[in-house]
Amino acid sequence: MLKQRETAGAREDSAETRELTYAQAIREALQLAMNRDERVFMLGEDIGVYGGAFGVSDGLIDQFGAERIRDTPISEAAIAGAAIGSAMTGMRPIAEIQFMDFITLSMEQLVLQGAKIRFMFGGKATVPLVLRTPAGSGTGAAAQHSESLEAWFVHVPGLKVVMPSTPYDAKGLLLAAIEDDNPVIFVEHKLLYRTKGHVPEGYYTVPLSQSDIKREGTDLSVIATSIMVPRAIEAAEILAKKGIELEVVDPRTLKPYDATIATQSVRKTGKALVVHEAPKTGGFGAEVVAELVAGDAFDYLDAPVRRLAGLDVPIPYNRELERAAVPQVEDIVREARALVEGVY
Amino acid sequence: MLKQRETAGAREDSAETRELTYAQAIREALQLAMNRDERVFMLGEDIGVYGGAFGVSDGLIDQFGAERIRDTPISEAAIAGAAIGSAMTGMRPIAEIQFMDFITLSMEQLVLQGAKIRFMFGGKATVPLVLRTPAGSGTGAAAQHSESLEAWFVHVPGLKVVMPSTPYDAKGLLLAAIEDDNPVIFVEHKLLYRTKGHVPEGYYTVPLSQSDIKREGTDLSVIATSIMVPRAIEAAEILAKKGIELEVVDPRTLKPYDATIATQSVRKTGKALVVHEAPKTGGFGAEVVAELVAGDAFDYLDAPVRRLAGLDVPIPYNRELERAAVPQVEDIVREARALVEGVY
Amino acid sequence: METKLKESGLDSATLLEALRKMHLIRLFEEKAESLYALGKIHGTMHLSIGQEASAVGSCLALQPDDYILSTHRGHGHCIGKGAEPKLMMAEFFGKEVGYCRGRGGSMHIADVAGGNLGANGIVAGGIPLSTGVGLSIQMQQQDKVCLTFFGDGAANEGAFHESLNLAAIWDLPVVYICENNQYGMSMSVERACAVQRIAQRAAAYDIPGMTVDGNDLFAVYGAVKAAVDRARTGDGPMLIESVTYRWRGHSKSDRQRYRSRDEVKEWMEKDPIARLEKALLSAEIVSEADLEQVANAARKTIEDSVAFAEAAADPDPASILEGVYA
Amino acid sequence: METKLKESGLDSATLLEALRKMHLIRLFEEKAESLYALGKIHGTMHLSIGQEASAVGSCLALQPDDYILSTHRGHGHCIGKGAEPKLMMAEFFGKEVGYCRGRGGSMHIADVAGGNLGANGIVAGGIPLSTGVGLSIQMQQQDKVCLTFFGDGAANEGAFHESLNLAAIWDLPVVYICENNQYGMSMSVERACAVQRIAQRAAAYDIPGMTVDGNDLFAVYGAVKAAVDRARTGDGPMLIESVTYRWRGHSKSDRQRYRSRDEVKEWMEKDPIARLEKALLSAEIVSEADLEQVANAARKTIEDSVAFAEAAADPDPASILEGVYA
Ligand SMILES: Cc1ncc(C[n+]2csc(CCOP(=O)(O)OP(=O)(O)O)c2C)c(N)n1
Ligand SMILES: Cc1ncc(C[n+]2csc(CCOP(=O)(O)OP(=O)(O)O)c2C)c(N)n1
Ligand SMILES: [Mg+2]
Ligand SMILES: [Mg+2]
Repeated sequence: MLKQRETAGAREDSAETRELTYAQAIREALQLAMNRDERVFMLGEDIGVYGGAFGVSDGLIDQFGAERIRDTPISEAAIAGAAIGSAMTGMRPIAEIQFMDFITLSMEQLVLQGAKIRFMFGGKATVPLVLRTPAGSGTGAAAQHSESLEAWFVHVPGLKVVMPSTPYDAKGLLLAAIEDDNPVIFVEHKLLYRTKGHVPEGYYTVPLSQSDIKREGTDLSVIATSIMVPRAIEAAEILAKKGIELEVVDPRTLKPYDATIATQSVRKTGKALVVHEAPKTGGFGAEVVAELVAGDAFDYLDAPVRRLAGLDVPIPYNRELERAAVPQVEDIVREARALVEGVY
Repeated sequence: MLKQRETAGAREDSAETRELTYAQAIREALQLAMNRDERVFMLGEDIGVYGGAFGVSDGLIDQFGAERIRDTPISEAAIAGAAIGSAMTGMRPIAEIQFMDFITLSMEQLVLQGAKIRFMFGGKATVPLVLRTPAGSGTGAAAQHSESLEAWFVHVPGLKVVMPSTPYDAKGLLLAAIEDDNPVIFVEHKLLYRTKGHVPEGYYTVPLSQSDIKREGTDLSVIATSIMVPRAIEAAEILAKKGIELEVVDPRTLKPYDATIATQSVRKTGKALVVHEAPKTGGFGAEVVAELVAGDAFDYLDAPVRRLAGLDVPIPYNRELERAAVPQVEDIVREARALVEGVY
Repeated sequence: METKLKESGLDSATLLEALRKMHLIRLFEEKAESLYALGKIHGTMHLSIGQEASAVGSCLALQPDDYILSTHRGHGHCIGKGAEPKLMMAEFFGKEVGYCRGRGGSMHIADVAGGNLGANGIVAGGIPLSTGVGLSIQMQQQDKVCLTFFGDGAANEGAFHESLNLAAIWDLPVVYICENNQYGMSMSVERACAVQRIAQRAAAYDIPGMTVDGNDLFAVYGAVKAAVDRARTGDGPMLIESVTYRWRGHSKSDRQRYRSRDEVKEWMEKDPIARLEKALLSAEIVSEADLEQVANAARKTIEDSVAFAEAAADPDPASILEGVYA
Repeated sequence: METKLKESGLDSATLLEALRKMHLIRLFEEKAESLYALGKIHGTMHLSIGQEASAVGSCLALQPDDYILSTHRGHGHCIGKGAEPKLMMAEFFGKEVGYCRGRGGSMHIADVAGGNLGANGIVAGGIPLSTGVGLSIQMQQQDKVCLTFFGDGAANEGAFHESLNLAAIWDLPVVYICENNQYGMSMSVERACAVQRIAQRAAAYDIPGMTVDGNDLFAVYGAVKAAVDRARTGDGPMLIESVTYRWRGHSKSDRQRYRSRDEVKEWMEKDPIARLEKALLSAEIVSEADLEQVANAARKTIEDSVAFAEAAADPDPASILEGVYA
């Protein structure tokens, strides 16, 4: 049995839950936020009649009009600038960068302006903005449409980084991000868009900077992000049949990252495996490991702490190579087992 | 006594060494490379008669002319593109981005084009380019002129990242980077430009992806990058008077990073402290730690592995705040001592 | 049309070859489309059906060792520059013998040996690269020219601006071809672009700009030839706007709510292939039978390319890291 | 000049206030320069001495709650928009009472309450932001305008292009002021910029462009006022090129090998302050004694600001993380 649970967030209005896809959950959050607050609006490429490259904003233009669901030219620096400038002066923009890869064109505005303005101005300006963007591989779109660049933003003081793995979290975290007065990079995974899960109808938030235990276990803590969360849970089910119980920890907010829950988990299990899709070298997993071994968990560790992550390779087009470039369920099973059984 | 040594690189032509500054050593490497290979040329903002924002290319235009020391408009995306496009078609450009902060404007070209072209094209193109850029704080230039963004590039397959800490290494690594057939991000530190050290006259290279032990010691391995290397050495001298011997390891090449020497060092000392200037969260230090605890060194560790790095804050203007934002010698002394004495 | 044909100075062999390439493009893409529908090809693709005259007419102005840089909608440019359809098809299938050893796929097909420095998944991503290619040609004093394709949408990216400025101040041998097919995904050029004619943007760099009928092979060829000649003699870059239309949706899934069926129909009547055929017929360069033969030969080439690609081997999974570094 | 003065419709109190601000700018910067030489101020600074008419003339066209976005060479814009020199000076000294609590320094002075959304260390960095500010004004239906300053060098950044296009298609109430002071650091505008007059680039966005003598307060005011009025009524953005000259080097250390002393001298003879004084005298709005008094008052203000700043407290080191997050 899948020992999965959902952490109730703040202000969960409705007890009733339905099955929604991750994409639908995000759309519902957008609708709720825009209904609730006139200052909230969206801007990005093809988010209007096209409905967004992945259909997330489908129909929103009919509901909210072209002023608030604002198609932009293909100008990623200007999209970021328009979001930041409007955020500084009373609006609460939700910008969309069509693929995370293209955020490379917005870096100056996001990192040198959006992230720093408040601090540089002595706290006298506020930049409440959310930048949504789909990341990840698995769609055969090759090296320039498959990036997972969250680690870059984790390294930028002033930004927040959120990466939901379930429809429930996607809705609640997005609403929390929109409420937040800081620039938040909200990273969605393309392969999760169609995954389903229970999502309450009303307005609720999942607090930022709070990890979640997605499955309880005793033998190994698997700290996984985004699509690696369902993959880790699947791996856990397979291993459970062999008597190995994985605990799956989902950080959900990567920045500011609170290591408390991962640390507690490792103090219980004594072992840790960190799993993400982005290339291993310099990825968020390194931060998770470094936080574990710097502190309270160190003395409880009885095995090396390992990372299972993307290879250091641009995402290849060929289906098999693409699959081989990032961790799959069987890879998690293998690595987890090796750590638990001490064959490393 | 400072137990510092210099690793001899490949093809060290001249035994004679002189004292040069780090800036002079870089300039000498540029001269040697351009004299040796017609395909090598430089492009960047104000590198001509102005001599570069930090004087590194001073005089080169007189020696090599305005064609090869090519001033550009303020167009960082085009600078990167011009470098990559010319590298693909027979030239060996050395681009300069005036401050590392401005590399945020070149990210798409560097990361989605330069780094991936070879792989995406099935190995059928080569992009031999060096991008030099000054990083770091300490000049009172505040948040938009003090970035240390090396960790971003460490996370990008296809790029190499080099970060010298001494004049000797600066010259030898730059020549190795220019010889290399891959895009190399060469990160110089503004506060190191005026530091002096022995530099042989002739052409020599320091191999990429080879760490260097800058000081031998027995009690704690300090793995430090760039300006933190001289600071760590200074801290070591202070602690040596108290009977604590630090071993200072300088990775020099951050990508591809070879953890062998750091691992060996930690197997000897049993303790590790990683020091860099960039903000701690998501920095290169996390990668160093993660590599240490994933492998052979794990069983030899007898204390938590710690990172001492920049605070998660944009670099402040005020002199004292600026100083407080990044590790200073006294901070290294304090942290090293705590780890060695077990008071953590 | 007929006078244009004569003025072009193109001989009949060249014209038939151009027609053959236009057929190859259309047939290659129609095949790719059906293979995708059959699940034989994954990923995404961007079809240039309806834009064949723009690609072929442009490349016709080039010498074999000139360079091009292309876009996500790049099959036409690739075939125009002389690539082998079977190696393109193999790439589409992700096979080891494909142009990119199966690593690139539709959006990254490059034929480096043939002077095609690659399609590009990034809108305007090739434009700065072309500046570097031009610089390289200039510094090596080569007798070459670089031709860069991009769309109307790309003309709103910062990279466009920086690159044209740089090419202009340095008189680089680069010809910028904006294929204005009326839309950047769902955004019409009227909504996205502040200027009526994209060619007008040449004025911002003090270089010549010109708008041509992109469905007229002769018009495209004439304009690009003049620009290429100019660039080759050191007179610097030029911006050409080639006005055309994409018949298909933006990529594999596009409900096309942003345009009307009538509009599409109207443009389909301006079919560049039919137009060229008509011109060749009325100039009595070919017979109906000749046309049939050209089309059939092209069809055969594409069918063979599919057979070739299907039979070819996949990359060895163990080779996954090859090519990350030189 | 005199007719322009009359045509401007500015009353004498306003004109004297403008003159006072121009003095404040020059004196503030001369003081900053000497404080730097004395080692009392660290970091770097970019002086706009010689460009005072451009900053003050532009801001004169604004209402108090309009916005500006400024540049690394921003002291003039800041004073022009009404900032208090003592709080600027305190920022220069890195003091807690400074505009940015000592976190920003010269390159980041912002007076958010006064509508100055900040100097900017990034060339063209403020331009995309201004697009957002304009959008915000438009969506909130506010009676405001946003004025963005940038240099000739900034006009070659991609951000310039994307932003002007966006502002143009959405008719945003933004006025773009390019202060062409002939150089971007060491690069002359002739070498860096492919177009003769930067204002010509307006044509690429189908918006009005205009070049004015940036050392003539009345010319600047007139052009900006027209643009601001136009933007305020919803007619969209405009690009104004204000031609001026920086007397000092680019920043603290600049050997100025890229220009001749004669050129600098020539421009110093076009001193915008002297010019305004002459106009006021010949229009008999002021006497020599009045002028003396304005200058003296400005001098006193700057001296007081130094005393204020020197006496002020440094930030508490324990507060270092304040303001990273809201
Ligand atoms: C930088 C960037 N932004 C967005 C996209 C997504 N995208 C791919 S093609 C396209 C439309 C491009 O329009 P245009 O330049 O006119 O070329 P066309 O597709 O019409 O040939 C968009 C938005 C991208 N690939 N790269
Ligand atoms: C993106 C970026 N590139 C380069 C620089 C370094 N830099 C600062 S000011 C400057 C010159 C700017 O020229 P211009 O826009 O004409 O303004 P001016 O200094 O003449 O007022 C340069 C190159 C920078 N700050 N930001
Ligand atoms: Mg188009
Ligand atoms: Mg200038």
